Amino acid sequence: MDAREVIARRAALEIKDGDVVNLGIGIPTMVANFIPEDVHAVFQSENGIMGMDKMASPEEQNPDIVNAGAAMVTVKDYASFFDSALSFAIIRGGHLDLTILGALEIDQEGSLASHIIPGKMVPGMGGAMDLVAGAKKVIVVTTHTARGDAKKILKTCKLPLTAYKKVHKIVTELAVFDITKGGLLLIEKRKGVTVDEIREKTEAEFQVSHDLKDFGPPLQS
Amino acid sequence: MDAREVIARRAALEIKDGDVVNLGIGIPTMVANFIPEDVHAVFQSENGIMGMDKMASPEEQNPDIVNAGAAMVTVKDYASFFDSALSFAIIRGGHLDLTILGALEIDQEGSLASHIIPGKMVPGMGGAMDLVAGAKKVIVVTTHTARGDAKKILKTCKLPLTAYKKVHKIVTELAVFDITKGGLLLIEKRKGVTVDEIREKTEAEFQVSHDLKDFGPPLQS
Amino acid sequence: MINKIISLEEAQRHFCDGMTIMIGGFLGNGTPELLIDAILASGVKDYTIIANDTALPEIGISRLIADQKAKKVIVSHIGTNPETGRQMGAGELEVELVPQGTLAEQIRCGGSGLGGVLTATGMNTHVAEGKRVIEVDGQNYLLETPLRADIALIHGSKIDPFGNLYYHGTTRNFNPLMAMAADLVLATADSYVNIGEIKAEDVATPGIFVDYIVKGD
Amino acid sequence: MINKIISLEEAQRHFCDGMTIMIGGFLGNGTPELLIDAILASGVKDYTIIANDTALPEIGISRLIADQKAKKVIVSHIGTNPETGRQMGAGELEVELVPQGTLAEQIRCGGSGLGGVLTATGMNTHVAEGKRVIEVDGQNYLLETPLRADIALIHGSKIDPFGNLYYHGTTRNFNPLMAMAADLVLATADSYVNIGEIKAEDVATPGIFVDYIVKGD
Repeated sequence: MDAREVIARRAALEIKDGDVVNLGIGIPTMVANFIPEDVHAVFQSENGIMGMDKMASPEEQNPDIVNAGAAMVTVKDYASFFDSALSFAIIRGGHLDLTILGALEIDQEGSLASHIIPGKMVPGMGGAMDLVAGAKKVIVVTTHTARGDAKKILKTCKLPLTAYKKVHKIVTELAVFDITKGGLLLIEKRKGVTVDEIREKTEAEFQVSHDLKDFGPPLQS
Repeated sequence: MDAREVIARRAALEIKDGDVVNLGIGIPTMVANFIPEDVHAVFQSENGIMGMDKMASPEEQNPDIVNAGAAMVTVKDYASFFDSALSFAIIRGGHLDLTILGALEIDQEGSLASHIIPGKMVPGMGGAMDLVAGAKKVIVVTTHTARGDAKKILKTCKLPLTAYKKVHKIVTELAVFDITKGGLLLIEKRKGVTVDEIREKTEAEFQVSHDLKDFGPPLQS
Repeated sequence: MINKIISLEEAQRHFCDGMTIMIGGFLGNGTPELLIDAILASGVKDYTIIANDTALPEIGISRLIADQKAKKVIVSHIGTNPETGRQMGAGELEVELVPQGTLAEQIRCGGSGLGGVLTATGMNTHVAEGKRVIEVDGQNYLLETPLRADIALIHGSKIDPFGNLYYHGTTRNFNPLMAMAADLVLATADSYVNIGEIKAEDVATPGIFVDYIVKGD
Repeated sequence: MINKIISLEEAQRHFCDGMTIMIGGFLGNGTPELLIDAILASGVKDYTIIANDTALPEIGISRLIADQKAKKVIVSHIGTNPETGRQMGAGELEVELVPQGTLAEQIRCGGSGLGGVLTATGMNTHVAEGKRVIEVDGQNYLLETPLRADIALIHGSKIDPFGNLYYHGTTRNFNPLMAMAADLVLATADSYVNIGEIKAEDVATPGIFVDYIVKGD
């Protein structure tokens, strides 16, 4: 199983029945595919949907109904559409139980950098800054390291921040961290990986839970 | 013709074709009855209507469609309904060409007191403070004096203000004043009334227009 | 889908002394009369009402005023209900008067996670007393801060089991704003319809804001 | 009723160099392509675009970016249009990035006569640079000020001769907000319907905001 799927499957377990959820693009979008069948979450899309369903099949495609990545989607029978002001009133007003977002960097204080690499990649923050500022719970999903094993889980983010001390949890293909007032707490590790191996790939300092659990399929090296 | 009708008829001439207008309760509401037939104004009601028409006849009555005074009304075929946030975004955002309101006191600087007599009558400002702050043009309609000939057009309002320096024009049964940077300017007087008679009933100082005109039916004393 | 439908009796249990209650409607138009019944039946006291007005005698919020258990009302006007003025004059009821547009924006702020808005309404009047004045581009504005409630009582023309609301005519008014600005939201409607009967485009209050749908017998 | 309908040629005359143009849509969804044609045909230059994004290549606002006559864009992201990033990097186009919710509120302020809103979004990030921080109830917020434009270009699913607009699906997005925040508003629609075909409850943009309804051939 590739790293992204491991992450998406683990993150999907964070979604509770009845949760109102906004998923960012990339790995976060994949999370929707792995939610247990008995969990019914309500998905928001910041371009103006409450009750988004799934990618539209060729027969279902309607160019007037797209997600925040401009892909045509279907909606649930209880869906509603609205303008951007109401959409962000929902996001900023604490009406989202959960948002799951990607990261370029994340640090042990819960700060996140996800929208800009100065001089190199400047996509902009879109709705990400609002989502991290407004959602009741913020989970970052990311591969544990970047290309060339560059560390992404840092003591302090170096890139311009998308949010300051707003992230509650980090899910990678190797580890699940809670971000607590005392710093990072490793609560789960990938089956077959040692805590030391995680420490090697993590710049941030972290504590290890007394109740450390394993998750995911065993890592094949 | 009673004073209120004289005022309403004169004020009606201030409404131009295509104007978006909000009328307060009392004399302002009467203004709608006297708009020339070739003038088509769009009436807003702050409880959430654009395109209000007239009082509903018994057959037309629908308890879900009322004006800001809770009276059942009809709406034009181009009408729209909306919530109070949009209603006041329209009012405050400068999207009303004109509002016509009543007054307890009005002064030569264009300040208005219309919503409270401390210890005596405290109805509250409702939407009046928003209307005077937001409309492009504010016209106050009022009988020239209160009961017992108490003066209402003052040097400075004594009652708590509803708006500070926001009124553009005053229409009474005796006079029409423009409120200019230099103070009050009498631009029209009731047929059969002298400027001196108006001065007697007006505490505020005012200039008289070089182009002073008469309006209304001759005053019968 | 979670079942949100509760009875009037269950609704009563959500009220407690001293709470702040937002109530939708404009002079009774779009006001949840059934939930006013629930407040009255609950016997709750010392509560604060946030609403546009105190209605006209006999209907809506005026029934609470007549009951004399409210401690305070925050409204834009009380002129249509003489009893409110009487209680205010007699020192039996605290009345805070707020310009209607400011009230709408304060409730919108409360529901939208905003710390406040700047408005010209009320500048240089008694409404400005005790408020911060902030200059933007040479213009002075009052800083108006958010209003939230413990519970909001909402009424629509139609509601579906998800809680989506549709409003006929002028019944919308403060309802959609209040539905976002309280910790708990109870809603009633003229008509309880099936999922799908309110088109997604026509939903004025998305169902996620509604905690409980209250149905009479 | 005043006739608001004008041709594409007449629409072109409303553009001039250096103006600020708001354009509705979200990645091209709900964007008035016909009015983008009008900008291109008008030959106007050095203008500033306020929009959610610069769309994807070939559609909507990306056609203006490709034309290289804009001076600046104020948007929430440009990641879907590599050409915008290229021009920014080459110093050919000024790009101001604003959080999407802040952009929506700033435009809403511009259309609603508000002097600004306080938001937590962007606190302690580069977005906060140069902005006033205001404390309310022990919480710090950024003061975000209004955005207005000389002209707004709006697109609906249906429009009637009064200018009332109805939006299908996700095409609503920034359109209703921008329709309120410009000195002049031009609108197009997928379908031009008669008065009365959009129910009063279903109007998302009241026609009073629309100055001209633009119809192609």
